[in-house]
Amino acid sequence: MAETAQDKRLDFYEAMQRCALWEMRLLQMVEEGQVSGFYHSGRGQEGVQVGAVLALKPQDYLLYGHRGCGYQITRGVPLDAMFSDFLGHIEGPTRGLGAGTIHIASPELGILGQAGGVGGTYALAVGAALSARQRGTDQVALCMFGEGTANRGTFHEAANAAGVWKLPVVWLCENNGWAISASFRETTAAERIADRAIGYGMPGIVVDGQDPVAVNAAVSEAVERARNGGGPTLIEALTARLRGHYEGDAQRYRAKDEIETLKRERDPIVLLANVLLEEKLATQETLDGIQARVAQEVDAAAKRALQGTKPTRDRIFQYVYAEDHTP
Amino acid sequence: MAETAQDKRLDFYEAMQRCALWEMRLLQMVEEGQVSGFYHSGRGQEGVQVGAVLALKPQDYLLYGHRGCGYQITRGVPLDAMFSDFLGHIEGPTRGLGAGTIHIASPELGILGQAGGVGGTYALAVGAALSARQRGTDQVALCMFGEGTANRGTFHEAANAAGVWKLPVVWLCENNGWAISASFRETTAAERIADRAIGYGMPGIVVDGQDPVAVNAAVSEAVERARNGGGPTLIEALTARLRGHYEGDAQRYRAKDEIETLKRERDPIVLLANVLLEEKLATQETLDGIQARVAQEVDAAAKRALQGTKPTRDRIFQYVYAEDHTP
Amino acid sequence: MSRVIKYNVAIREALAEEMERDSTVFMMGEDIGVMGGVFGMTRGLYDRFGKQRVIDTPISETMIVGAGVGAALTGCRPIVELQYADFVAVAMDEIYNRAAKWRYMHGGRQNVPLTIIAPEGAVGGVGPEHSQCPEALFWSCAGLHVVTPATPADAKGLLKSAIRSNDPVLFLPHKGLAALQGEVPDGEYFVPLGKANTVRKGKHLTIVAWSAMLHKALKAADVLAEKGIEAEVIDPRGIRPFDFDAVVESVSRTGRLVLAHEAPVRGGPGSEVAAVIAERALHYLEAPIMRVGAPDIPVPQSVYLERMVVPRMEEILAAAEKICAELV
Amino acid sequence: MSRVIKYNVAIREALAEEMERDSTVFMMGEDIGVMGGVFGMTRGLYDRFGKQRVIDTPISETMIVGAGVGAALTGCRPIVELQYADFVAVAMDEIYNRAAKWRYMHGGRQNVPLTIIAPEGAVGGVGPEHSQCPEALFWSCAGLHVVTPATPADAKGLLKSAIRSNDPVLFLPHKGLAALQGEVPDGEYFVPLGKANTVRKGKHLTIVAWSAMLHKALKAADVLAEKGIEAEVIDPRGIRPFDFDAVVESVSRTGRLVLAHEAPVRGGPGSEVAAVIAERALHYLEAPIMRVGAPDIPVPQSVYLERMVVPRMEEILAAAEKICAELV
Ligand SMILES: Cc1ncc(C[n+]2csc(CCOP(=O)(O)OP(=O)(O)O)c2C)c(N)n1
Ligand SMILES: Cc1ncc(C[n+]2csc(CCOP(=O)(O)OP(=O)(O)O)c2C)c(N)n1
Ligand SMILES: [Mg+2]
Ligand SMILES: [Mg+2]
Repeated sequence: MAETAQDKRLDFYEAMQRCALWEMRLLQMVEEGQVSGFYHSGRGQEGVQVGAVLALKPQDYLLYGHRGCGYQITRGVPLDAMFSDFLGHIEGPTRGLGAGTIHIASPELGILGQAGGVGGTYALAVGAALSARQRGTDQVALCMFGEGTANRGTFHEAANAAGVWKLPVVWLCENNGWAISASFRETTAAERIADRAIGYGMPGIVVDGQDPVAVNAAVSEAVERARNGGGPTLIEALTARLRGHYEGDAQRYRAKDEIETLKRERDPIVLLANVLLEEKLATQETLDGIQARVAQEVDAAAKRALQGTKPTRDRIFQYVYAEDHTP
Repeated sequence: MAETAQDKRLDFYEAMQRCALWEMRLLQMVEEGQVSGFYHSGRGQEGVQVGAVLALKPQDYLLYGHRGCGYQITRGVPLDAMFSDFLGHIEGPTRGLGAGTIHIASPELGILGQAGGVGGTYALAVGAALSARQRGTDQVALCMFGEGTANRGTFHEAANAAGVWKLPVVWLCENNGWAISASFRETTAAERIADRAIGYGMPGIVVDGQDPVAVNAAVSEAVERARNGGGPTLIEALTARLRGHYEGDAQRYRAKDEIETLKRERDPIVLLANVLLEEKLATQETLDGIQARVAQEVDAAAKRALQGTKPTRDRIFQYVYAEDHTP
Repeated sequence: MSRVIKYNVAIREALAEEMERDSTVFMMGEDIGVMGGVFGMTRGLYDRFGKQRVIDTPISETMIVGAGVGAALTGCRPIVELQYADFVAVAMDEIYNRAAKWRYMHGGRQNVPLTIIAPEGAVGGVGPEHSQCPEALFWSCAGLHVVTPATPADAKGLLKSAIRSNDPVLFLPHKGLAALQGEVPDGEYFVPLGKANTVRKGKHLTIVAWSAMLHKALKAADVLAEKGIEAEVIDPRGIRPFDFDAVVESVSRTGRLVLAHEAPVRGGPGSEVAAVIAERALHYLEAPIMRVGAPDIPVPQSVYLERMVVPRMEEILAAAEKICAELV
Repeated sequence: MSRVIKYNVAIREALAEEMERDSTVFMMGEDIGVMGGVFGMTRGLYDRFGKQRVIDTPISETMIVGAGVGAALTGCRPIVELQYADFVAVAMDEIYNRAAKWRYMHGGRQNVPLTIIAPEGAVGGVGPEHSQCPEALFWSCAGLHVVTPATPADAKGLLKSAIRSNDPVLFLPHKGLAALQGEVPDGEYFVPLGKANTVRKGKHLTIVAWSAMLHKALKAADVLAEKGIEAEVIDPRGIRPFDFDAVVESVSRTGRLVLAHEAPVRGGPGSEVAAVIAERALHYLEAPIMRVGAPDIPVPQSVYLERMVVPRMEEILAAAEKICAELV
């Protein structure tokens, strides 16, 4: 019998902890000046990221968002490699070139990368899905993005193409209500992002992003539909940004108690812990044990990463082209 | 009591004849080599263009499509000026610069112009409507475009902005089923373009584009809603392209009898004539009379235009800037 | 009389003065309202002029610029912001083909008094798509003006000229100069579009330096002076219109030219200037025209590597010394 | 052995050969299917390779190029078409920031074997947004290759190299050359990216001429020859990579340089070349570097006026004669 999302709850819990604890350690590096502050915290969105990424099969493609690193971590990029990248060390996936915000790609894991211009990956997801069809594979492309980014025209062009060609793409919007300082309501005409689905001939689904079980179920269904030739789906996950847009953001644009309320009521890790305890699927000790184990894992990864190496100047000239055509 | 669209049917008939007869004369000029062949015939779409443009008040703005010249003619650009433009004569609105496809603007008539890149005017309509609000006027911007052009990302960005800011814009899609050789169904995921309206928080309406009365009623309602602060509307008018994309288009991509059937069954001028005759609002003589009078008007305009003047070389250096900043 | 204020404050003053004076001036862009812009350039304007005139937009760059064109055609004098200058590529069609060509292609019956603000430059780890200096992409953009202020005084004076201009202007402040202090005249003043500024006189060589590079060029000139080389330093203040006469005149006296900009040398703002000088002033040249700029690569995200890409004062110095070798 | 075929047919042959050979090669673009492209460049390919490999797209240029990048990253070798080269502005972010920078910014773990075809040039009244030659916008585009074939042989050979390249290539055929006949080698062959072609040898002056201007340059060379001036004519075949060595070597012998392109002189492809020569080969120059191109204005829609904008053979001739005055 197939494992259902219900049975995976402890795994989800651990995966979310891994995202959060990794980030906590990273923020310490930011504070200590080892890493630049252009990091967009993912705190509060672990439910979406873990639930979604775990719905993929190994052969699938992932185009992730810029909010935190839950995507890459959950997909399996080693924690030390993640730190190395931010530290600008050659052991990181970008071999020292990236650092700060994220351009982590991992062809082996199907992680295609991220664009600096938000909304730059929609069309790439179409291309990856089209490529799967051309090559006759059953791969699916999962493309994740914020609700603010949903207002870029590139979404329209990509979603329409995916819809009309019935491509295996899953569009997953992380709606955290804010795009830097711009609120969802003041910048978006749709009642719900998912309302746009009908305009692209695909199902539109709204899901509680703070519940990884629900996200996982919705994304899994969409992934399977896509894999079986049923075409794309647009999923809107309602989630919460618990920190500033980037580190150091004073957030004057946000009501003082909004974040406090969200932290109290909408932290996906706390929410899942409560359920696990209530339904007696875990004791507090089990949960503490998971957290301690992951914290150790993170610490060890950070230590290894900190011992890494900065690149030499020649690195800046590498990787511009695959082939040298200097005449 | 306000005049209703019903009472205007004879005016609509005359206006449609003016578009069609003007074009017929233009095509003669194309054939005679006086005008380039990059003309996109509007034959078959007079119902939409006449019905829509006549729904505007004098103060309103018009951003027109590239299909024929029904928009500008109906809005009141003199017929001889229209010919002059195509002939590349200085008496035309572009003073000799334009010719071929259309960049006719008339600030007095609120005609803002057209972009060579289709879908380039959506955002301009948002800007014109925003400008009306800034200046405290009650102007409305009507933006017309083909269904193929509805797949440009610029539509998404503009429609969302118009929706969220509740701007006085009317989006009017002329869905003739073809974008050059690309059929609506094979390139557009939406069942109807109007289905996209909900994603931008506005009403979406489908109307028979071959019936200027229906178009006029729908556009009038949308214009009044926009004028009264009710925000934008997306209207999809179902219409028919009776000729090639441009002159000389062999249309191999189109089934042989499609055009014949459309000509027989969906010519908006024939359809309205039949109604007028059936409902005894006009006799055949009246209709013939109108046609003859308009034909004469067109002929006289063509004669005047043909006597116009080609610009001299200095024209190419004019109008690049409003002000000279050569240091 | 003058005051010393920051570059960013100078920009805010220009915006506020023009909005105060002319009710058809309004702004729109991402996060420019309550937040005051991600670089603080519009801080305070939202409180002062309200939501209707300082408009936060969706993340929709083609709409931002295109709506600017539409508003400019219909009686307003809009100022629109692209959050990072790199995003000119996102709205390239709207800038290059819409804003710049609309007037011409419609026979000159309309004006496009639009100002596009787009902060440029590398400022420490924001990566290949948030660090570029894209002005050279607009060398061929007839119909557009393009300015790159290097000082608070120019930031204010050029921006006011841009807003008053009846033609579209791309105004590219440098993010790295935001906190730069400088003298600014009291009262209202304008810096004309397309007029170069000879910041330092000299007779041995001409250094034309754009934006942030101006300050490095001036430092290089100090060092050169100690070695007996007197560099003339010119800030061209942008690329369109370009004050070629000023550069030709200077080179006619110095015979030597170094062009310095933060963008890559290859396809950077200097190439067109070098080409014009090689035609108009070849007979004055006593040495090759040198260009100083970034290498022909994207800007890496890592601050550590970014520092190896952004051209430094020492590179200007080296270029100058190379072509002045026989003078010392 | 060789055959004489049309430029357009040469392009079709390249496409067909590569699609035949490699099942991961596929095409997408507007009206390239049943219609065979608005310039007939893909005629017959739809019938031969089917709907799945010759894909008609919606009017969605950012998707077309972006999806090309996505497919290129995932094991395909896509060829995408922008119906007019002017539309590079519509998909500028996808070309300039996505296709070109993806490999670098992700640490070189992926390749982007993408070909973008975009027909350029003025061909009689298609107006300011359907007539441009935009190659110079990509001088600064590290990560991209840009080629401009002038002959049927180059059209085929360069396109095949572009498709086989593991890096993105912007292939810009000239619309006006579609029916041009020319010799094409029999059998499979490739023209390397970034290698200039010295089409005519000469000792008095070097003319570097891009794309359609090559043919006017050759005519000018004929006329010059009658006056005793022997012009060397070089087709650079694009701008990235650029064969600067070939131009420097030629100028080292001739001492005179004319650069000719259809794009405006201001910001056109010639400026970077002039700048490099003014640095690397200044001491060889016996006369100013001349550039021939369109004036600094948009291309008018009227065919009558367009003819006054597109540079003519006579202008190359005049430029050449001006700098060769003392030779005759
Ligand atoms: C094309 C583009 N425009 C603007 C930006 C600047 N920017 C980066 S993140 C961001 C907000 C994105 O909001 P949303 O999509 O809701 O994602 P979130 O940050 O909430 O996760 C903006 C405006 C950008 N990187 N790219
Ligand atoms: C951005 C852009 N892409 C492509 C074109 C080429 N083109 C001109 S008209 C057209 C088809 C437009 O179809 P539709 O919007 O349905 O209007 P119709 O021609 O049917 O009136 C195309 C692809 C263009 N002018 N601009
Ligand atoms: Mg958000
Ligand atoms: Mg159509």
